[in-house]
Amino acid sequence: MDGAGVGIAFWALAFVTLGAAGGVMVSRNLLHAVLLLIVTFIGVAGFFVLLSAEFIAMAQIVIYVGAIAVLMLFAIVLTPRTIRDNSETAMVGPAILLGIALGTVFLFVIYDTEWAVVASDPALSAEDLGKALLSTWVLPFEIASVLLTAALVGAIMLVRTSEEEAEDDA
Amino acid sequence: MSEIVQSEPFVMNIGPQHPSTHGVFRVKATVDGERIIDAEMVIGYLHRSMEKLAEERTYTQNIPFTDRTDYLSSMSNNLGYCLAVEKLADIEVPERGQAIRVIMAELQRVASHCMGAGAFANDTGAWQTPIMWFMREREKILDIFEMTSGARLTCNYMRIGGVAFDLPESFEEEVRAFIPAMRQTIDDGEGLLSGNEIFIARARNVAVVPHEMAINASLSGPMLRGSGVAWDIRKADPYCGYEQYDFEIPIGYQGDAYDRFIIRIEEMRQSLKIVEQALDGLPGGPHSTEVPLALRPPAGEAYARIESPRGELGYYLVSDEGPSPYRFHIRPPSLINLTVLREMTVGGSIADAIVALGSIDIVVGEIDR
Amino acid sequence: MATKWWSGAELAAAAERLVPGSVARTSETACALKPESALQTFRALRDDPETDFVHLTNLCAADYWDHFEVVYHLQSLERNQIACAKVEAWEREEPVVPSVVDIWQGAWIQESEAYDLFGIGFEGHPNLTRILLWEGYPGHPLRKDFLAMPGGLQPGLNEFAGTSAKPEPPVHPVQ
Amino acid sequence: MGPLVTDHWYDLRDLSNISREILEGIDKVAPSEVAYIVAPVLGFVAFFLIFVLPSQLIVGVYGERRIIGRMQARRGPNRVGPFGLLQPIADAIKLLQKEALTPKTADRAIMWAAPIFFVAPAVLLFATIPFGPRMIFADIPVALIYFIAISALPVLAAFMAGWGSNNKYSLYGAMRVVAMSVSYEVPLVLSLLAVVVFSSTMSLQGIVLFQADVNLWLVFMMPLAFLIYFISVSAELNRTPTDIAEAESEIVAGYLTEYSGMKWGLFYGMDIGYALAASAFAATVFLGGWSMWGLEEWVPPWMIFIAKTHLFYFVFIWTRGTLPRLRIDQLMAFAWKFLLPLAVFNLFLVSLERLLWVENDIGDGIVFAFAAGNLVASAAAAYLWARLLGYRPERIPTKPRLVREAGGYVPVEGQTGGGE
Repeated sequence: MDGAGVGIAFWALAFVTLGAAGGVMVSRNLLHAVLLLIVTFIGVAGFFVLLSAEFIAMAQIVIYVGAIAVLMLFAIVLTPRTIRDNSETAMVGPAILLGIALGTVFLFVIYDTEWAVVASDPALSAEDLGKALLSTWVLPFEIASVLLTAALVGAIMLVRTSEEEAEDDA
Repeated sequence: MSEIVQSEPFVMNIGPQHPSTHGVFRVKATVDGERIIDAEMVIGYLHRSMEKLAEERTYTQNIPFTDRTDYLSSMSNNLGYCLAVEKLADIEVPERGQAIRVIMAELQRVASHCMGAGAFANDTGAWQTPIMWFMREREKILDIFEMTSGARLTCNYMRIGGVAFDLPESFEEEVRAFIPAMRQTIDDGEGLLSGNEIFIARARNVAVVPHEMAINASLSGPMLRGSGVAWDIRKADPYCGYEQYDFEIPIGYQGDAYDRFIIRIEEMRQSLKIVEQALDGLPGGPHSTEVPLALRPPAGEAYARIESPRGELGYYLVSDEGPSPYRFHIRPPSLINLTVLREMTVGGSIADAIVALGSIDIVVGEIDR
Repeated sequence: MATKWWSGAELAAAAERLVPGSVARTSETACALKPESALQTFRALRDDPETDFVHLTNLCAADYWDHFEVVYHLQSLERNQIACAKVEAWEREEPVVPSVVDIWQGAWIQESEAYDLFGIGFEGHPNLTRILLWEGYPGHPLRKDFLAMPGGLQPGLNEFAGTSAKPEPPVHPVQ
Repeated sequence: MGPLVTDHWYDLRDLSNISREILEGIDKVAPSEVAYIVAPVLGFVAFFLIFVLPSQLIVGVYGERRIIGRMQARRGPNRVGPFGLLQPIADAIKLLQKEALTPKTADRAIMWAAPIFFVAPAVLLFATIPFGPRMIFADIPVALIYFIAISALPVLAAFMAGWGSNNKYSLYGAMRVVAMSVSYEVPLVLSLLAVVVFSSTMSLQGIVLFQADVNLWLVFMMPLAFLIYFISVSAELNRTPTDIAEAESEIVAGYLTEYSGMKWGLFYGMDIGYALAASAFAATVFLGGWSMWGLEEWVPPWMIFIAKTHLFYFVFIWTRGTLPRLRIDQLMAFAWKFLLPLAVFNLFLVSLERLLWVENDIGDGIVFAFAAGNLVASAAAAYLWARLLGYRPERIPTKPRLVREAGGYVPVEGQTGGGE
């Protein structure tokens, strides 16, 4: 992906994503924060498209926007009214300090490593990803699936109504 | 809900402006998620206090009131009131008058059930299609009413002692042309809905009223017959010569919304059968007896009842030899059928509550009088 | 085959047989029961297989100036017979009648309506509130003296004459 | 398969020739940036003329109302313009000049943003759908996942609308739309996975070419996947029989209760846009896209494609006109207990056949045998699984009992009225 359009697209996306990320921290209403977080996720997916890694961009949207954002929305909607506003907490001071510390670490890491700028972008097609996943990386893939299944079963057990209550629901 | 996922119930108003409360009727439902914990009905939005007004008008002047209580079956209301006054004043109605009354009451039942069954299909979600078919046929009935009585909805056609005017000439062939088309529409409507799995899933086992509760809660009409109780005033206490006609009463299996729907559909077919038999044997002679305008029935009380499309419609009249009734009470079948609304809706979801309300087939004019 | 309409006397006989001394007055079409033993009589009428009045079709009230009457039309589906029973409440300000809600659940709405429009208290009624009118409504509309204008004038027909006063309370119609 | 279409600009069978000629002309004359900007504009205008105008306006708004009208024994719009064809424009103008209310207690920002967030993905969905051999906006290799990803966005917009309106009915609509879309996403993805496994490519152009090569549409190859796709998509789009998010009879208008004016108009218009996008996607994946067993050499391919889309869209209209609506818990149970196992079974069956086909290197004819086998296997699986879940339709009497005499309770003897 190169040419004039990419530059424009990159800066526009960067502006949108960082703006939304800032909005997440600043916004009073928790729900506004989650929606801005969704805009950030979409912005990050846009970056993946710019890096011509379409599969990961689509995966990003499906997983983050499609599932995790909905999960967060449900979490917020189900919490009672009082906890829902992003109000002032005493933790603002230490939070800013921690933020600055993390920021410096990231900046140092970015400047320290020299990025191997790839001459032509490798055709990372879904097929190679699939083959890689099921050949060299098959172990983490299986472990991840077992983990997800366990989480699924756990969730169901958590919410399952007890036996006799389930009877009168049917 | 299990003890981990805690959600506190809140009150939700279904009505008075709501697409499927069949008029200005409100259900204050306490809801926990989708399940209804408590349902309390709020009525009275359409209360015109007819019973007070009727005490200041003569017996004949009260007839237009009865059109406006159950505005979906004005002929049946007129018939009920006239029977009560005739019983009070001991007036004989000629043969032809009774046959015309039967034809009109049964046509009105078909028109009312068209509305009831169609609205019920709307509540389960078959949006507008079945009700449009039924409405197309109901229009023909209303045209027939307009041809005979001059009005489509509030006909004011029956008088004490018979009917206001005799049947126009083209009445018979108009009705005979209408009956096969109506039968075809009933089959279409039933074919579209009764066998449909989604309709069965939405209506079967929903809002079940066991027969003991139905009798104890003094329900009547399709509500009572839905629970398997074979009680129809046209058979139990025949009026206007119903004993001459051969027809059956449909009764249900377990008193759920689905049974009440198929009963209303079947009742339409039976009514068409009665209309045909009445038309075949239409006797000649006068259509009504002469009754003085300011009728003064002897002192006493009388209670007469008919099988209106919604149930047992009764009129309790007390006369003190004055020109106007001393006490005029209407037994509203829709209101009394609502006694079991709480038992039907509590425990189910909001969607079931709407289906339950649709299966009772209420008319708010009759509830609030 | 038609419904057998019980006369006042027949109902009085059945009531006396089931609960002796429960009948106050009988008239040609109805039989008035004593309020104190009314509940017991109604329960007996419902449970006795011979009378079998399981279906309370109609319950309404009537105001006869000197007393209120609550009219019950009881019906048996199996035996296809109907009878009319009454309970009278003589005090004008606070008329109280025993509530039959625990005998027939169908009475719940009809008694609330009678309370709403006539002001008859039904003791033993689970939630006796006004259903048709709103809570703060002054007075009970269906009472005879509700719309009485000053000077005892009554709106209405008055023999089609002008607005002469309506005759004083009529002779008791049900005798 | 040789080049279907010549490169001359006048060859209307593939409209991309014209746009390529225009862009090359501009390149000769102006700097490259101008062509860069003209290309999307040109593409959008072409797309609007051949797809949005006939489908969205004529078939979507006008056609649906007329067809449903005819199903309900009434005429449908025929007053505005010849045969009522200008009805959609009249609606739009009416909605534009209506006031878009925002309740005082509503969350203004979210309620304002919801329609925008709802409209954007509707147009994005058409980016990867092939209209012709070379007529495609963006032939990316992951087109299928692109469709699934973008179709998750309107769910969030609907939730924003429902939550922002701060009204009990809207809250119900929002919760229902999210709950239902999440649980119908899984069977949808699994049924499309079966398509990918069989045609071994995720690019929609690749799937269409695969179906043209094998001369068999995937709808005949895997009828179960097609059925599951149809049910899941109608659930995602809130079309009857699964339109419980805007169930008129229960929760007034669901998450659209507080919307009026053009905000509501956007939701209404884009509902049809999504339905058309889903139909276009189904036409591409299951009904062979623009290929029609060789007919595409004579008839322009994009006409074939649009005809198939409208055919599929008619099925949506048909179900909307006739079927009643399911309850939320029945829908959930149906998705998890019935559709999901069948989707997994279908995926297993198709991958087995694919393995058989590729390993032993049999010719393309075997595909028809697979199609027949799949049809039987799918029917058997669906029937047995329904029986397993306790679904006995025949024990539900659809006629009441007829009695001649009036009397008390008539007990039900013999077959009970019970059953699932």
